Amino acid sequence: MKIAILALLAPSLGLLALSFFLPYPRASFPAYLPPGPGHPLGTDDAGYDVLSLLAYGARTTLGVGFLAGSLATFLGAGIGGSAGLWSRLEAPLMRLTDLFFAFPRLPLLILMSLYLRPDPLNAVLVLALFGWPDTARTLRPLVAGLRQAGYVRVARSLGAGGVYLLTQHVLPQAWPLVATQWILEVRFALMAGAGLAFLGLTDPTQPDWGVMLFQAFNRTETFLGPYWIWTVLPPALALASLVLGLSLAVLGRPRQLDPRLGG
Amino acid sequence: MKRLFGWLIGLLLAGQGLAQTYILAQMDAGDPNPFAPLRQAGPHWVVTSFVYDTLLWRDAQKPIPWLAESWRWNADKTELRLSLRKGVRWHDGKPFTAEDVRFTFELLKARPELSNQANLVKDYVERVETPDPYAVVFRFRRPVPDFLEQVLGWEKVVPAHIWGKVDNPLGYQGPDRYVGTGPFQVREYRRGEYYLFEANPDYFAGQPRVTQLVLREVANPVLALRQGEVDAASLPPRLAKEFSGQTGFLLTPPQPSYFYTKFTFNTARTPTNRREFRQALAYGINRERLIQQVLQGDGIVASPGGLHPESPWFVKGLPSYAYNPERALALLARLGYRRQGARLLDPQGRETFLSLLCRGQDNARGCALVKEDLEGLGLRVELKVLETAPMEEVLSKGEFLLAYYAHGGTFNFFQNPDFPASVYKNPRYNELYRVFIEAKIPGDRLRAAGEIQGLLTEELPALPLYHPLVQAVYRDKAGIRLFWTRGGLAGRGGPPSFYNKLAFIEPKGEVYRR
Amino acid sequence: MRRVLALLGHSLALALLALALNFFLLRLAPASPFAALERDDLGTVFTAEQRARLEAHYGLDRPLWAQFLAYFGRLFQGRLGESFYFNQPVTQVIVPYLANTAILVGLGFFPALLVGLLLALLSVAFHRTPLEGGLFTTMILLKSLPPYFTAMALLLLLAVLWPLFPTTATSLPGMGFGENLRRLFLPALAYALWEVGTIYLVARGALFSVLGSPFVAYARAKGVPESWVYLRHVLRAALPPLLARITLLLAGSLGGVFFVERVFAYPGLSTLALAAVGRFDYPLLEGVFLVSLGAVLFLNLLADLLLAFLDPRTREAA
Amino acid sequence: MPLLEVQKLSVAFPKPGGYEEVLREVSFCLEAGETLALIGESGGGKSVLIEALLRLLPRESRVSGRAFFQFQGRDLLAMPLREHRSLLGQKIAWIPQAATEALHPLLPVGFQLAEPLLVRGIPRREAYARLVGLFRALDLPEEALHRYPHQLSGGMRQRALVAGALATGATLVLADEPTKGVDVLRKDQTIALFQKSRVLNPGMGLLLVTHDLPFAQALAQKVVVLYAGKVVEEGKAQTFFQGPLHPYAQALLEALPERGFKPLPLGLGREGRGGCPFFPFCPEGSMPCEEGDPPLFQTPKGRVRCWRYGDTGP
Repeated sequence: MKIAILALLAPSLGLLALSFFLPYPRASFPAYLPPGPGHPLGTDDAGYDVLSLLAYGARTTLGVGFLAGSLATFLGAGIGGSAGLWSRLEAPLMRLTDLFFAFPRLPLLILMSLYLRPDPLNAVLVLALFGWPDTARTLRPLVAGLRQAGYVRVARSLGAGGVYLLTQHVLPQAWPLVATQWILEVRFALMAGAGLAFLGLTDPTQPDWGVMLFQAFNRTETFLGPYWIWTVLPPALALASLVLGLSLAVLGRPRQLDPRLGG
Repeated sequence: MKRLFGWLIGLLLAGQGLAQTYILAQMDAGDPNPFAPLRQAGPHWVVTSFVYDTLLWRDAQKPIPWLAESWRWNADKTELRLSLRKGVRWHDGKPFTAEDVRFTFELLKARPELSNQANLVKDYVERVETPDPYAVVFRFRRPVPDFLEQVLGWEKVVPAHIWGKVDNPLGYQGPDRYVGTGPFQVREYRRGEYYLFEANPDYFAGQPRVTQLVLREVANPVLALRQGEVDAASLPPRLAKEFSGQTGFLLTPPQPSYFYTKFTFNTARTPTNRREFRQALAYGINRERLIQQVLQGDGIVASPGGLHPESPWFVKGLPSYAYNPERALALLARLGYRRQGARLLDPQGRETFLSLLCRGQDNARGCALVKEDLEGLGLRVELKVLETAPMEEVLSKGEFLLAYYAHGGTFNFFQNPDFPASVYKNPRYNELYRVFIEAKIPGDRLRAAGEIQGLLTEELPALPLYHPLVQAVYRDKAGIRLFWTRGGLAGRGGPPSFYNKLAFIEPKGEVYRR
Repeated sequence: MRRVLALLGHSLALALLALALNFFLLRLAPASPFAALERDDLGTVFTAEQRARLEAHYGLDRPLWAQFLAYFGRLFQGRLGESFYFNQPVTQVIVPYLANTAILVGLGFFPALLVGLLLALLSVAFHRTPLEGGLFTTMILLKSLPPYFTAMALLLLLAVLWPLFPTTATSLPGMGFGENLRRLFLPALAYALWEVGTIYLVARGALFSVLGSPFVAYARAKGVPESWVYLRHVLRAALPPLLARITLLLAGSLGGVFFVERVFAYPGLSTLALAAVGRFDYPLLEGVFLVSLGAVLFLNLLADLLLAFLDPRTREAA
Repeated sequence: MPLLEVQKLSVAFPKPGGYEEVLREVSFCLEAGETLALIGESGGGKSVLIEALLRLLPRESRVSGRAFFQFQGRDLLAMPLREHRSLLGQKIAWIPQAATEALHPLLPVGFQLAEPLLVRGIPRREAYARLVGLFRALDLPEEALHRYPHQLSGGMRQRALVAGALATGATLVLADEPTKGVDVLRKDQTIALFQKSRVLNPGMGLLLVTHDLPFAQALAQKVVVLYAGKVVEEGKAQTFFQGPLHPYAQALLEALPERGFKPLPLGLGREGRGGCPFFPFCPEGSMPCEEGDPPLFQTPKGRVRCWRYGDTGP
């Protein structure tokens, strides 16, 4: 299973590395050149070299995905953790999480596009905003369970403060699970990020896999000739392989807390 | 197999004009009622042109009498007398009379928000009189020769006996809101999907060629044409060429559309407030490459004067700002900009940063190319893409430096310079425009037009980039022959379209000869 | 009934909060619907007077708080105001689009639910066999493909390269049932493919958690054939929590429909929403948000009710 | 020909780096109409034996040995699964251990108990009639049939399970720790329950798995003692309860409150070091016990696996 995951993550990382060797994509070639010498993946509708677009696209897509995923995990762990630890906080924080779950994402997405200029930084904020409730909801019950665990009560009786408990006892114990959530959040951010781009809610001049798919989709020629083979497949497969790799990576990891932890 | 079958049926029925449906690919423009101020004027106008009539209409070349049979101006052009066509009936059978015309224009005068051009009616029209049931007299406060085409060619005449009872026409939902005089009646409107129009058998100008006309929203017109899901669509030439030579399909010659993409400067902000700076940037943008990369060659470079070559007031020989980076850098040098390696330093020695706003995702490609051109000169360009509403807000408030967007209406001049009026004020332009509007002798008009275009080319508040080429592809059914209406459907530089209703009726007697 | 009331109360509070948010978020956005009037697509410039009269017509000339009261007043009468762009009551504009989305979701989600459940049962019954391995990876793969890619691939394969289905998702007057089904087939399939993966994984998890319980062994010890053990015992026990989670899944899954509608230009709620954003049509946007919020809240409530009523143990307590 | 003859039944579960032996060559016979008590500390593999007979053990477990069933004299463990499954609920019935979880929480009690009959094609009305009779016999309210498990008390649920087993008319009934979790008060009710079921189905062979000696004494005719997965003693119930042979069995008896309440030596014995697994705790432990694992010696009062009963006699 490990090799499969690595094999699936390889193309994205390879592209990321390649981006440091290729020139920044410029629309300086004839449009729709099929894959061949000079352009291993041909050129797209506006004459950009698909390979360099894909490589530089990896920077934005992976950047936004991993950043948003990490931010979401951080927020989720923080809120979920504290909701689990301090019973007073539990009700308000979980109400907040419910609100985020209840509020439909589509309209919020559109609203964001009105307020925020569509650049990668805003995309990270928006995606993290959508991602954290899932981690909060997963972590809270587990942390609450930990709270009852013997040694945590002992530490508390010795005067250990809440924050100390959270950082010293709870999170280190829950760490393998937080890591799982991190992978899930990154996976969500990647998919949703590409989705944002496809809806035209991100900066289309910033090379990005979702934008490549969006541009290809917007062009009628994509459906008329064989162009989709080198304008649609590369970004889609690059994204799919990365997301698939992350999905498989999650499977092997612990989803519930180790029972020995008195969870 | 399906397409062959569809084609065979078309052939069989073409001759007799039996019960037949013709499907046009057309964007959904909302409820086909006569009044839709906020809705995109173009598509809504095209859809409703089949249901309602105007006093004047246009054939392939020029304005023609329509509901108004003939008209006469008085000497000083402050009075216009029209005699109306007789025997015309509304879809509900009631006769069309002068009272309908009087009511319509008095309504527009009272409620200018009902239609784009209604402000001209409010400003210029003093009174509308009906000496007899088929004669109308417009009395103007000030002479306005262009009124015929700009207003009478545009405003749809509505039945007085229906709208007279409506106190708030803008949101009126009564079923009789669809009553018009046009060649087709509204049979069904399925929101976001199609309009179903049924032929009006006793249309005054001729028998409609098909019994049912469907205007359908389609995602991909080329595929829809191939699979017979629509009978007609307008396409860029590169997509239309696969249909030329195919039996059963007809194509109109490629036509530069009255839409144009343009690059606008904020003349109230440094550094774009300097005329030479704007001209330098104009020389720095490679418009030929833009057409090649974005439209695969399907476009023509637009004239800096802001008018479409087909416009009667178009003036040739204006400086064309052809791509000339050296000239651009020379102009910038004269302003004190120095080139240092790959970067261009402004007179104070700082790097020159420019912000470029781009409206809508479909302009993103063009924006990126312009950004590359300007960066070629050493400028640092930060590009942002905005949706329509936020973009218009920013433009009207002047919170921008450079803007890239597209719109139509290049057949005619505008009241204010073709630019967010709130930012670029040019008294000389307004003076010339007034002369142009109120000139009585055609010669004066042409001269004024020439001066306006010269001024715009020199001052360059905005650099028109290109007009996209469009071409109609349609099935040969029921003898329908589409054509490009020069000047746009509604005469005043209205919506550029191949769907002129004349193509869908058998001309009757003297009214309209093909 | 106590629990149901609590649930209703909770959803109501959430709804009210969202309603207020819905109003203010739009009104404070940096754009106005009349900005487009600066120049319409034909270059015509609306005069200040025309703009003022339009604002008066839509009541935008009044202070914000007055508009807010009017907004809530209308809401209680079940009216959502008038769309600026379409000059028609918002409800009249939204209903056809909402119906289209509902049809698409119906055609896509329920088959996906059945197939997902069936495959989950199969992979639980044939646990640790290549069949389960194959099923599992395909489902994970399906979930990893961006939904619009599957939609585009279907459009390409089954409508363009091999014209089995129409490329246009909109209907035509006088379209028979068969023809309608054909035009809806590809969008529904694309949406189903996006949902089936998630449903399968959720169902598989739920079934496995039940598989270990003692009553399963007892069922087998009663000589109940294996198929009955899965269908009647395992599935029945897993159903309440499973259906609740799947209903929540449906609430969160409207995003998937979004992409499918975008690729097929299907006249659904999301197409309307995107268009309304471009024109910044406040009332229409509010209407779309309310409808999607209502759907999500209803589904959340349904999930809780399902959990309560399907399980006899909680039935009296509810 | 005994109703059930188990020969050298061994069961092992996979654990990292090999298999863990849970049952080692267990053999015993159960006659029709007889009640046999299988005694041993909880966790000694007793329940595993029942699950082995019912072939409900997980696929990866390793089961060897034979279990001849009087019905056709066929080996339960070797016959095809389909045929074995057809015996279950007809000829063989199971009274599961934790009565509370054995019943499906979302299905009515009556349906669950009638299922083995319905599966055989017996019409619904007749199946329910049979259950009603048994419910009345075991003084269970009739409408309990139409209620859900959580609406019944623990005792009622157990009586329902017994009724279910009896309703099948099975000749072999396997009862797993029927007194587990039952408080002392209701223990004699459970004893009465099984005595009544013996009356209702005199011909059945009842295999009682329990660690509750008084319960076994009250019901069983024959006793088999398991320790560390092996049979350490087998014999008639009366003789056993007067004086068990094997030291472990004696320790079990003496641990009872009425017999001195001596604490039971801890631990389940040393696996894998050859000698008698009970050696370290055996009061009479001597030399041979440490090296060799004693075989089952035949003695007039039953068979015992202890060197003391070697050829030298007690």
